[in-house]
Amino acid sequence: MLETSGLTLHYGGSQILHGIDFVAKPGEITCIMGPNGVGKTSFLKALAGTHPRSGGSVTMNGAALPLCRPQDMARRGLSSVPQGRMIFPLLTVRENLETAFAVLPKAEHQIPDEVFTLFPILKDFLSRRGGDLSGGQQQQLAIARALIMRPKVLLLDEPTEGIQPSVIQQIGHVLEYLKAKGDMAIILVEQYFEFAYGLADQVYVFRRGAVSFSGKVSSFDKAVLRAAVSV
Amino acid sequence: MSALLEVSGISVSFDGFRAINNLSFSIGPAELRAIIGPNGAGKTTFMDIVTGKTRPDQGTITFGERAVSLLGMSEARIAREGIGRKFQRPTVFEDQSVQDNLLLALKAARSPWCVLIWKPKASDLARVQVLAHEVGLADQLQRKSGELSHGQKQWLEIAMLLAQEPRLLLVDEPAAGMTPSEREQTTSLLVSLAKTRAVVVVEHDMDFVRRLNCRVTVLHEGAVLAEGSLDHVTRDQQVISVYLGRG
Amino acid sequence: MDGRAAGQAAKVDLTALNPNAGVRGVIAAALVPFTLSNPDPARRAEALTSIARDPTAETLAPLRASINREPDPAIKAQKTRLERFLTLRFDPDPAARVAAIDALGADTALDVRAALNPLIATTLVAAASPPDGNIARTLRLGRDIGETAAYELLVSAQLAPARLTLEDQRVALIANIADGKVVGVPVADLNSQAARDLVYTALEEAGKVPTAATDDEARAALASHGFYEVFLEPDVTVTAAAHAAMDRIQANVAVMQAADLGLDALSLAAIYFLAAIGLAITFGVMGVINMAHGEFITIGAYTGFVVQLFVPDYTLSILIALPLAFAVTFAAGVAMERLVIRHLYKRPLETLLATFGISIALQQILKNVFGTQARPLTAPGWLDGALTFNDVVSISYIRIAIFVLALLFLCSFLYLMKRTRLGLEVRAVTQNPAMAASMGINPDRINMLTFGLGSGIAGVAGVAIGLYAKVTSEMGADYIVQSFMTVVVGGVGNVWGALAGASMIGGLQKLIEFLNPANTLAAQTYMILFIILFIQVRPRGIIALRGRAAGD
Amino acid sequence: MSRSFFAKHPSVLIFIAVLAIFTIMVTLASDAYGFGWLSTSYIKTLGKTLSLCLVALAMDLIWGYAGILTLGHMAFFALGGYLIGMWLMYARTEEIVVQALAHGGLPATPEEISQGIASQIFGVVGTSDLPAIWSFAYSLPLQLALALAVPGLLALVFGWLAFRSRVTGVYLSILTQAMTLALALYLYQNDSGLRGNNGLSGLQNLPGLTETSQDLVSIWFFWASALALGLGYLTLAWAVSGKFGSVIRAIRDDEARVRFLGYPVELYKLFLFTLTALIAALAGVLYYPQAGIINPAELAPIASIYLAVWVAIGGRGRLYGAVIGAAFVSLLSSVFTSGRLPNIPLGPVWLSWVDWWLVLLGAAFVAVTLFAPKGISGVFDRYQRIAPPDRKGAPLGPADGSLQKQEAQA
Repeated sequence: MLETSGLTLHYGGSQILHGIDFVAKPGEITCIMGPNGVGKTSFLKALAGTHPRSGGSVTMNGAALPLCRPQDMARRGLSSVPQGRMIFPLLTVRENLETAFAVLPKAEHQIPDEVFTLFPILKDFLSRRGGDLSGGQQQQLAIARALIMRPKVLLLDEPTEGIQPSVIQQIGHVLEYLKAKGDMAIILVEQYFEFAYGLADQVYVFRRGAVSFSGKVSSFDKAVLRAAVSV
Repeated sequence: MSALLEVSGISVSFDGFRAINNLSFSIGPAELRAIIGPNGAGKTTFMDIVTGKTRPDQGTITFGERAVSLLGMSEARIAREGIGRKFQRPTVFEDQSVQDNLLLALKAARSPWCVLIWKPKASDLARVQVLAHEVGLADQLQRKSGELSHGQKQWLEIAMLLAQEPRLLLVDEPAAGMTPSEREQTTSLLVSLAKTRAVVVVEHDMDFVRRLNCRVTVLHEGAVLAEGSLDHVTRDQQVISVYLGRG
Repeated sequence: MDGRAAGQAAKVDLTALNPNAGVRGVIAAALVPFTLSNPDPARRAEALTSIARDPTAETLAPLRASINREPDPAIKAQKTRLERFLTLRFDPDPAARVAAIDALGADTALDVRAALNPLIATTLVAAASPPDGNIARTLRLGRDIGETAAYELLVSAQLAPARLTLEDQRVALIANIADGKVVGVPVADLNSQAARDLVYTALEEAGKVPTAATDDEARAALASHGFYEVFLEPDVTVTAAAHAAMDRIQANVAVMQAADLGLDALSLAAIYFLAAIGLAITFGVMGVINMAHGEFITIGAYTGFVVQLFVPDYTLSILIALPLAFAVTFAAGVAMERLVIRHLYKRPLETLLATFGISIALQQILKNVFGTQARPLTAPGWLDGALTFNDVVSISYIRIAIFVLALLFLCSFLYLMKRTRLGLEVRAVTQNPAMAASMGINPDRINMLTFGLGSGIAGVAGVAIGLYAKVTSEMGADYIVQSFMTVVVGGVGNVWGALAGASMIGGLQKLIEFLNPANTLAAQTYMILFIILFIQVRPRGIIALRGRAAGD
Repeated sequence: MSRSFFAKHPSVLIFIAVLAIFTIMVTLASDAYGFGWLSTSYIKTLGKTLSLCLVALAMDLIWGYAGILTLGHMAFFALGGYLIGMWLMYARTEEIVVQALAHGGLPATPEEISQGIASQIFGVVGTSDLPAIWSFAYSLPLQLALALAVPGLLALVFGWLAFRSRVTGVYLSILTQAMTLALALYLYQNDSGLRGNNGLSGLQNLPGLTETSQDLVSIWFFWASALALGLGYLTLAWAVSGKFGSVIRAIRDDEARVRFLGYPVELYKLFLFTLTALIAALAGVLYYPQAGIINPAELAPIASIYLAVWVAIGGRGRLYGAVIGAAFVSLLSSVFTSGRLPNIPLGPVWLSWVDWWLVLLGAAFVAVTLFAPKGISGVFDRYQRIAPPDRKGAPLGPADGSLQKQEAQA
């Protein structure tokens, strides 16, 4: 379980996040929604350690996490699928997947079959360069790469952005499968309302760097939630 | 009404990725225009092209009554033609005082020799004073701009733009990182500026765009998707599907 | 002999019995038929060598006679070849000589050229009308022969009087000073050449000094004579054939010289590559300007020197020195990264200055420890000598070894980067450090190891360079700017760029040296000028890649 | 230059006063005009140091203020020295040759004289023809004009090439270093027309002043150097105090932004590059007659890096910092390398200052870069309680990396 309380974040002099209280449980998909520029991605960055938070606390399974670097967060079981996918364009698909071995003991340095079951297309493209894949394939690669790290918390930042519907559907299935497995907390930042609504257990709606409201998805009326999220 | 800036059919690609795709756009001499669009729609690239930072692969850009082509001009030359640009992050010269920053931007000869022998006249100093007053920095003139708050830096940068006396102002996300009251001020400033010159605002925040109450251009994948009043574009099905929530 | 002096004699009285050339010729001619058919092949070969060294007309007939009876095919071929050389010079029948010349084809061997050269040797002749003999060409005054040289030719042929030198004129004038005047002109006025000429002419007219040619006379003399290059060889057909053969050979030699130049360029490129590859890693991959890179090269070379102090076997010592140099400079690099560079990432100019500080300190420490004189780093004996293809193309074994080493490095570097975990992590960090960190890769550790690797390679390059250049505390500094050039020209950020840059700079330098062989310093000047212009055209180098460093 | 200029920049007045007092003190301590406390060679060292301070000023202007780390300005310095050296050597040799020929029975002809000069100067590299580049060496005004024109033109052409294609940062540093190396290698050649690695010598003897003792000459050059430094300091202080200084500091901190304000950044850089090259050449003109000898080693790339070291140790971005750095390091260097300091016993070995001075300098330099980026003049800031604006660790220059821009979008 990942928990934050009063988390704040600054870029230089400007404050982006104003005290976020947030909980994500294993076996659940916690969705963060809201329009552009409200601090969703910044929140994920604060969690992943890519940009240090300026205040507040983060606890994972009850243990408080100090301010630490992204590689330490990765070792603690947090893996992320960032916006724009950020695969390594000049590495092959296999090499991209292998970068995830950094957090695993040497004996486990092999790509589990589960990855290819979830994303069969990657098996065919193992020796292609990551940069040569299409957007949808890159997205699958990025998710696969994050899964190999065997995370306790999985962060996904707009995985459907610029992706064709068939792949979106597939990503949806994967997320449902992972949720059913129940061994990781999934935090999903998403603007594609239908997609997010269909998957999420919990929802947090952000507005101008703060949580405007949150709760179980089932407790909201769909139309009300959509209106709240849109503009 | 003849257009001040006329962009027609420009395209540009980076490493095979088409950032701008046959984009046409025009703006009148005293008009306020908002540009919205999802991430990667080409908003910043569009500004880069107009200000000469990026050279388009094809298309034409003309500016002013005599319709001078901006293509092939250096950034500095385009700026001297009368196009000002405000960046997302405030970029003021932090090591220098507010007054120096404003003097730097003040409209005057730009060549090294002229600058070397230039001395501020009383009228220049008065103008700086007026500008500083306009953005609420009148009592901060001697402070180093690095010591200003984030919002003040934004204001200083806007004042610098005014000092340049541009005929076209390109503003990239002016409200980012501002407090609600600062946003309010920025809105009214932009609206009043647009009475005497063309102002193009790139913004994410719909509330902010709504308050600007102007024509909106929606960019998507490097081309214009829709144009019109905010209400008009927010009813547009295409806009809704790519930008407002795909649902 | 009882040890007493045999007597005193003046040195001049004691002359050795030195047979003159004529006598020797006679003796040789008499001996030749016997030795050429001596049953001992060694003796026959020896005889051939002695004939080749001092060819005479008399040996031609016995040589010819011995060819058919020669049992040894190698010696027979040698005899045939020698027979041609003798024929083309001494055979009375011009047709036979021409045939012998043509039979040589375009053989580029030095002895062939040596045999042909006398046939096309010429002398300069000045004469009022074209002389008899085999004229090679008529020289045009001012174009083929300078006026001064032409007039000297006339003087030496006693066709014109010598011109007056300024010194002679001065002496003559001084000799004629009387009462501070020379023929009425005050000495003080003789401070220009015109005045002196005038006075000298007056003296000539007075008959007090010998008449010397005036400019007009000299010009007339030149105009009334022709200047000719005349072959020493009287037969026209022979000289024509020899010329044709020489042209063929020259063309062939040019091709081979190009090949030789190519080999030279390749080995120079290998050296530049070795020196620059470490820099390509630290500068290209990490965006760090390491001015102390040259000192790492030096440290590598000194490591080799120290190893040789303890291990006298040169082969073994080099084998120990290579990994040891790597280890030493790797450690130095890691230490430097931890202590200094780590604090200066994203401030490339400051890195440049800080590493420069390290560079001068290291250089001085090395100087204090090892002294200023050059230290030897001796290559194993089997690397002495050169691989010789023919008289034109050859390459020394040590350069081949360096080339092989460079190749080895390229391969192992590629292996390391493409096939190992470390390489994968390095590439990931280079392409996107933030994402790599999110994958659990520690960028700090990778940066440290990358820097160590780049420095370690510099150490190995130092051993290689030390083998053929002198090892001084300043040797690395000589390579630093070149290495930077290599990296910048090649394109920052990848090993192929360093390879391309090294090839281009190596090739270019050799080419310029070839065009202007007198001056290697000028070659370097022109090369750097070329590079400055080249960067205008391709500011990102030959192989431009986007990387972290490319952003700057 | 109004009174308010000094009022606003008291450091200029202080500097000029200190320089004036120093000059008077040295004059009083000299052999020629004072009590002879300082040896003539030490006066020369001080004079040379002042010239070095002048070139450090130029370096500070282009690096400290405009952020362009050029590693080639000592080449312009040496070029100025070479060009003035040509006149000094020519004119001096002419006197000697004329004197020698006067005993030859006949008065010398111009041809004999030039022949004599050529063989005197170039005998050492095996020719006796005067190269074409010495055509104007007979005339002080012409050669003096060349001493400024040639480095200026070289800087103009090189700068135009470099800035036109927007070569910046370390690339520019490497490129300027390559230019210096090319020039040095060219001068090392015997047929460069400048006596190869022999260089030019005997420059301390002023033509026409054979009878004047070096005691006097040294103090004259000291005065000239002090005057040049003072005037240079005033001019540059005036230039950087106004809008020009504001523009070039802005170029240092964010050149893209300056471009968008409408300033032709490349033109500014070219202007600065050429201007500072001219100052460097002028300093060289003053330096080498005091040094007495110049050879291609003076152009070695390392000399220009030392120049950067002086400025960095003194403190970038303030003119007095450059002067303090150059004076401090070069004087200290002459103390340590003079061999007069006692060696320090370290157990069985002696630590010799001559040997270890460079190690010390290198280490000090690393320390300054790491821990005191403002150099020695940072001390003055502390005294005046000037604190830099708190940037929360953000660098002064343009935003490094698009990463932060993307972050700001989120």
